[in-house]
Amino acid sequence: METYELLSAVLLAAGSFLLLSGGIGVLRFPDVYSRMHAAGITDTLGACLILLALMLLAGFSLVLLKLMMILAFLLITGPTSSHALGKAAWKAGVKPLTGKSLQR
Amino acid sequence: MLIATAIGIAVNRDLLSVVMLSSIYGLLSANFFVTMDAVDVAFTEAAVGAGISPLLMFTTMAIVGRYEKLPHRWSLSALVLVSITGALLLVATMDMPAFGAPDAPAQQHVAPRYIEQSGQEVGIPNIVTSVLATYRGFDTFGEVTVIFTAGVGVLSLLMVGDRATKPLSSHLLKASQHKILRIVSKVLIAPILLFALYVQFHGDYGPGGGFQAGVIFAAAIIVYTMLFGLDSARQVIDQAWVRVMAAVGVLLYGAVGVVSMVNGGNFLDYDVLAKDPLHGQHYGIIVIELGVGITVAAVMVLIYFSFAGRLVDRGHQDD
Amino acid sequence: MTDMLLTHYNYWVVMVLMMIGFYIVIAQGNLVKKLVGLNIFQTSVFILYISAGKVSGGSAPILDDAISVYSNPLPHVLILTAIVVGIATTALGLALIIRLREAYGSAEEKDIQEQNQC
Amino acid sequence: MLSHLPILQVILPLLAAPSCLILGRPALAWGFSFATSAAAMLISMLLLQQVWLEGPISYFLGGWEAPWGIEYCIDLLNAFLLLIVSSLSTVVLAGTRQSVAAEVEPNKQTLFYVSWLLCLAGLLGILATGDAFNVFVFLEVSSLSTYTLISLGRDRKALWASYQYLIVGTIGATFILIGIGLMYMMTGTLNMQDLAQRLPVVADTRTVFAAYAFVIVGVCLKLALFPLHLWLPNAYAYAPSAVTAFLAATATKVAVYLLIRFSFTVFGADFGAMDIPLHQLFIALGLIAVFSASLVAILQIDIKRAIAYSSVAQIGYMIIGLGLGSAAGLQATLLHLFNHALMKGALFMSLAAVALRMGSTRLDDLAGLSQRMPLTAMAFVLGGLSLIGVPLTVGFISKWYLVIATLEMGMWPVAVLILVGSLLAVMYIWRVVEVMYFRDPPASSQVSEAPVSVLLPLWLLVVANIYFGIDTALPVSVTADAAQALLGWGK
Amino acid sequence: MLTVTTVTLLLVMALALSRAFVGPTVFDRILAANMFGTKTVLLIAVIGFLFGRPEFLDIAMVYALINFIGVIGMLRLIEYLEDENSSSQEEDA
Repeated sequence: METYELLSAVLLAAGSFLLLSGGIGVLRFPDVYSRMHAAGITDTLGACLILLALMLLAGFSLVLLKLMMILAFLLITGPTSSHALGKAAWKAGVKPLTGKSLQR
Repeated sequence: MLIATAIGIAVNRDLLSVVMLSSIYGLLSANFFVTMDAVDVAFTEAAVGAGISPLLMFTTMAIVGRYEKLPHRWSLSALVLVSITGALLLVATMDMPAFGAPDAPAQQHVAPRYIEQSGQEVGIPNIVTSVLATYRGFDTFGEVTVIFTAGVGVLSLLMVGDRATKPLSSHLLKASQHKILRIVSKVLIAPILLFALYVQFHGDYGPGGGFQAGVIFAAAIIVYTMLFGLDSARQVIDQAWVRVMAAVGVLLYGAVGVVSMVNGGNFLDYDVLAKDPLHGQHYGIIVIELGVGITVAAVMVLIYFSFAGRLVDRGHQDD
Repeated sequence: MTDMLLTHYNYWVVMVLMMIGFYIVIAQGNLVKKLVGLNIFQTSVFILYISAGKVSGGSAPILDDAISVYSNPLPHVLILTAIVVGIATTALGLALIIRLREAYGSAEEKDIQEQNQC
Repeated sequence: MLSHLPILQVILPLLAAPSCLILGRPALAWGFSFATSAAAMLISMLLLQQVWLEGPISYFLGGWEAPWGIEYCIDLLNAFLLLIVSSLSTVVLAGTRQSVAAEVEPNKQTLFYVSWLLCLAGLLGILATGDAFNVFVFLEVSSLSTYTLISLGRDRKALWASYQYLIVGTIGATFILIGIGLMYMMTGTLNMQDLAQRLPVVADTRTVFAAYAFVIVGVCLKLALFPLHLWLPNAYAYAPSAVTAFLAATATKVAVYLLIRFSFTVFGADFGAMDIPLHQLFIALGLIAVFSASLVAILQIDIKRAIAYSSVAQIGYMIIGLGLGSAAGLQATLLHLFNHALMKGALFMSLAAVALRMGSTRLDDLAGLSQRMPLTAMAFVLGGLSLIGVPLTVGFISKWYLVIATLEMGMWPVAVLILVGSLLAVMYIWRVVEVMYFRDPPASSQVSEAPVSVLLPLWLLVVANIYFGIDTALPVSVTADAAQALLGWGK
Repeated sequence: MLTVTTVTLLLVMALALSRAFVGPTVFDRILAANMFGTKTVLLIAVIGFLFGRPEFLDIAMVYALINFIGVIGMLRLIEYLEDENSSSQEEDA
C-alpha cells in the first residue's frame, strides 16, 4: 500500500468517525441548538476529510477539480445554512435549554 | 429506509414534516437509483424529488396552511382496494425474471442494440442521452410538451394581473434582514448558472442534459427570488419574456424535426442535418437538448413566479 | 420460497411503497397530502422500472473502453420522461389546490364536499 | 410531403400551441387554432383515404426502424378515429368563440386555446402512435391540458372537479405505466406490433396477466367505465360548455380506442378470449353502467349533468359491444364511437348555445325555450332523438348493429336490456323536451336566438346525425373492415 | 476503507432519518434533512469511487446545490408562516 493510499484510508476513517459521532449527537442531544452544534461542526469537518481522502485517490484530473468544487461548495453552504437555521429557530421563539431545564 | 420514510409520511399530520420527509424520500430514492446504475435518473430525481417539488409544496403550504384539520381515520374500503392492487403486483412478481439477471427478456431484445451500436450510430458515450435524444427522441418531444402544458396550466390557474408596478410588500422588505444569506447566495449564483451550462453541454459524455440543466438554472433564479423578493426578480427577468422562452424551447425542438423533414429524412432524423450522419446526430442532439433546457428552465421559473405571486398577493390581502 | 425472496427483494419494496402511496392518495383527506402520496406512488413505479433495467455486475450506461457490461439504458430513459411528467402533474395539482383554497377557504376534501352540497 | 402525413397530423397542433402562446391576442389565437384544427382534419381525411386504398402505413420517427425507434402506425381503426377527433375539434372550435368569450376570463382566453391545441395534439398522438410508452406520454399531454381546460369553468366546483380528475387520471396513467413496465420486463420491447408477436410466448405467466389487468384498469379509469366513472359527471358539468362538447365527443373515444388497441392488438384477441370471465365482466359492467347512469340522469336538475351521466351510459353500450368479442360486436362499438361523438357533440353544443344566452342549463330555467331559441331547441331535440336511437338517426344505426351482434351470440337477454336502456334515455330527453316546448317562458325573459356562428356548426353536427343515419355506407364499411383487421391481427 | 465509509454514511443517514421522524420542532427536521443531504453528497462521491466511475461526482454536486436551495427555501417559508401566525395573533388581540 502506498503512502497516499494509507493517508486517504486514515482520512476516511477519521471522517467516518466524525460523521458517526455527529449522527449520534443529533439523536441524543436535548435541544435544537445543541443538535445543530453536533451536526454543523462534524458535518463540515467530516465532509472535508472524506473529500480530501477522495482527492488523494483521484490524482490530478477533472475529477479532482470537481471534488474541489464540491468541497468549496460545502464549505460555503454548510455554515451558511446552519446560521440561517439557528437564526430562524431563534426568531421563531425556540429557546435554548439552560441551567435547570437542562438538568431535568 | 424508503419504506420507513413512506410510512412516516402516511402517519404524520403536520404537512410541513410530511413535505420534509418527502424531500428526504426523494434523496433516498435518488441514492437507490445511483446504486442501480441509473445515474441520469438519479440526477433528475435529486433535482425534482428533493428540490423542485418540495419547494413548490412549501410555497403551496404557505398559502393553504400547515396542518391537516381532521384526525385521520383508517378507511377500510381504501385498505381493501390497496390490498387488491398490492396482491396484483404480488402475482406479477411471481413470474418475473430474477432481479439483475442478465438473461431477462428486458435485457435481450431491444436494449443490446443501444449498448452495442449507439457508439457508432450516434457517436456519444452516454447511451442514455443517445436513446433519449435520438432513438426515442419523440418521447422526449412529448415530455417537453408535457412540461409546457403544465406551465400553461399553472399560468392559467394562477395568473394575476400586472403586479410589476405594485410597491414592495411588507413580506419582501423583511427579506433584507438576511444579510449573510444574501451575500453567500450572490457569490454562489454565478457558479450555479455556469454549472447549469456545464451540465447542459456535458450531457453527451456524462450524466446530465437539457432537463437537469434547466432545473438547475431555474433553481438559481428561484434562490434569487426567495432572497431578494419577487418584484426585484421580475425586474431582472421579465415574466412575459419567460413565457415566450417556454414556447421557443418547444418550437426549437420541433424545428429540428421539421428541418430534418425538409432535408429528406423522417421527423427528428438527425442523420440528414449534416453531410456526415454522425455530425448530424451531434447537431441534432445539441439543439434539442438546448430546446429542452430552455423550456424546462422557463417553465420552472414561470411556475415558481406564479406560486410566489399568489403568496405576495395574499400578503397584500392580509395587510 | 427463500430463493424468491432473495431474487426479487426489490420488487417487494416496490410493492409496499406502492401500497402506502396509493393508500395515502385514497384515504387521506388533505389535498396536499394526497399529492405527496401520488408522488410516492409514482416513485415506486420508477423503482420498478429501474430495477428491471439493472444487470448484475453491470455499470452505468456511459460508454467506456474499460467496461464491458452495462445496465439497460432504456428504462432509464423512460423513467426520465416519467419523472418529468410527474413533476408537471404535481405542479398543476398544487396550483389547483391554491385555487381551491381560495375558493373554498379550505384544503380538506371533506370541507369542500360539504360546501358543494349546499 | 404525403409520406410525412402521419407525423404532421400530430406535430401540427403540437407546434401550433406554443406559437399560439406567442401570438397573444385571443381573437388571433382562436383563428389560428381553428385553422390548425381544420388542417389536422384535412390531413386525417387524406390519411383515411390513403389507408383505405393502400393498407396500413407505418412511419419511423427519427428514421430508426421499429423496435428501436418509435413507430407511428396508422391502420383503418386509428385513421377512422383520427378523423372523428380532428373533425369534431374543428366543428366545435368553430362555434366556441362566443361561448368562450362569455365563460372564460379575458386574459385567460389565449391560454384556453393553447390548452385546446395541446389537448388535441395529445389525443391525436395517442391515436397515431404504435409505441406503448409513447401512448403514456401523449396521454399525459392530453390529460394535463384537459385538467386545465376543465378548471377554467366559471363555477368554483370546476376546480374541485378538475382536482378530482387529476388524482384519478394520474392514478390511471400510473397504472398504465406499471402495465407497460411489466410488459417490457417480460418481452423487452415497447413497440405494439412487436409486443403482439412476443407476448404469446410468455402469455401464461402471471406477470403478463397482471400487466394486462393494470393496463385495463388504468384505461377504464380514463374511460369512466361504470364503477370508476365518478369523476366524469362533475368534470363535464362544470367545465366550460365548449370544452364539455369537445371532451364528450373525443376524450372518451380515445380511451375506448386504447382499450380496443391493448386488448385486441397488443394482447391479441386470443389472449382476451382466454379469460372468458373478462368478456362477461365487460358485458355486465356495461349493462350496469347503462342502467345506473341512465337512472341517475333522469334525476338530475342540471341538463348538462344529465347528459354527462348519459355519456357514462353510452360508454356502457360501447363496452358491451367490446365484451361480445365478435367482429359484429366490435363493429357495433366502433360505429357507436363515431355516432356517439356526433350526437354528444350536437347535444353539448346546443347546451353551450343555451348557456351562452341564458347563463344557465338548469332544467327550470329552460321553460319555453322553443319560443325564444327555436333553432337551438330543435337541434337539441334531434340530438336527443339520435341518443335514444330513433330510426333515421345515427343512434339507431349503432343500436341496431349492437342488438344484431348480441343476437348473433345468442344473448337475447342482453339485447332486451339494451332496448330497455334506450327507453330510459327517452325519459331523460323527454323531460327536457317537455319543459322546452310545453311550458310558457317567463314573461320577463329577453332571450334571443343564438348567434349564427354557433348555430352553423351546431346544425352541421345535427345534419351529420341525420345524414349518417340514412346513408350509412361510409362508417359501416370502414368499421367492418377495421373490426375484421383487428380480429385478424391477433392470429 | 471505502466500504467502511459507505456503511458508516448509511448508518448516519439512518440516525438523521430517525431524528427527522422524532422532531420535535420543525427546525429539528430541517436540520435532519440538511444533514441527510450532506451525507448523500458524500455517499454518492464515495460510491462513485467504489464502483470506479468517478463521473458520478456531477450528481454529488447537484445534490449539494439542491440541498442548500432546499434548506433556504424551507427556512424562508417557515419564517413567512411564523410572520403570518404572529400577525394573526396580533389581530386577535
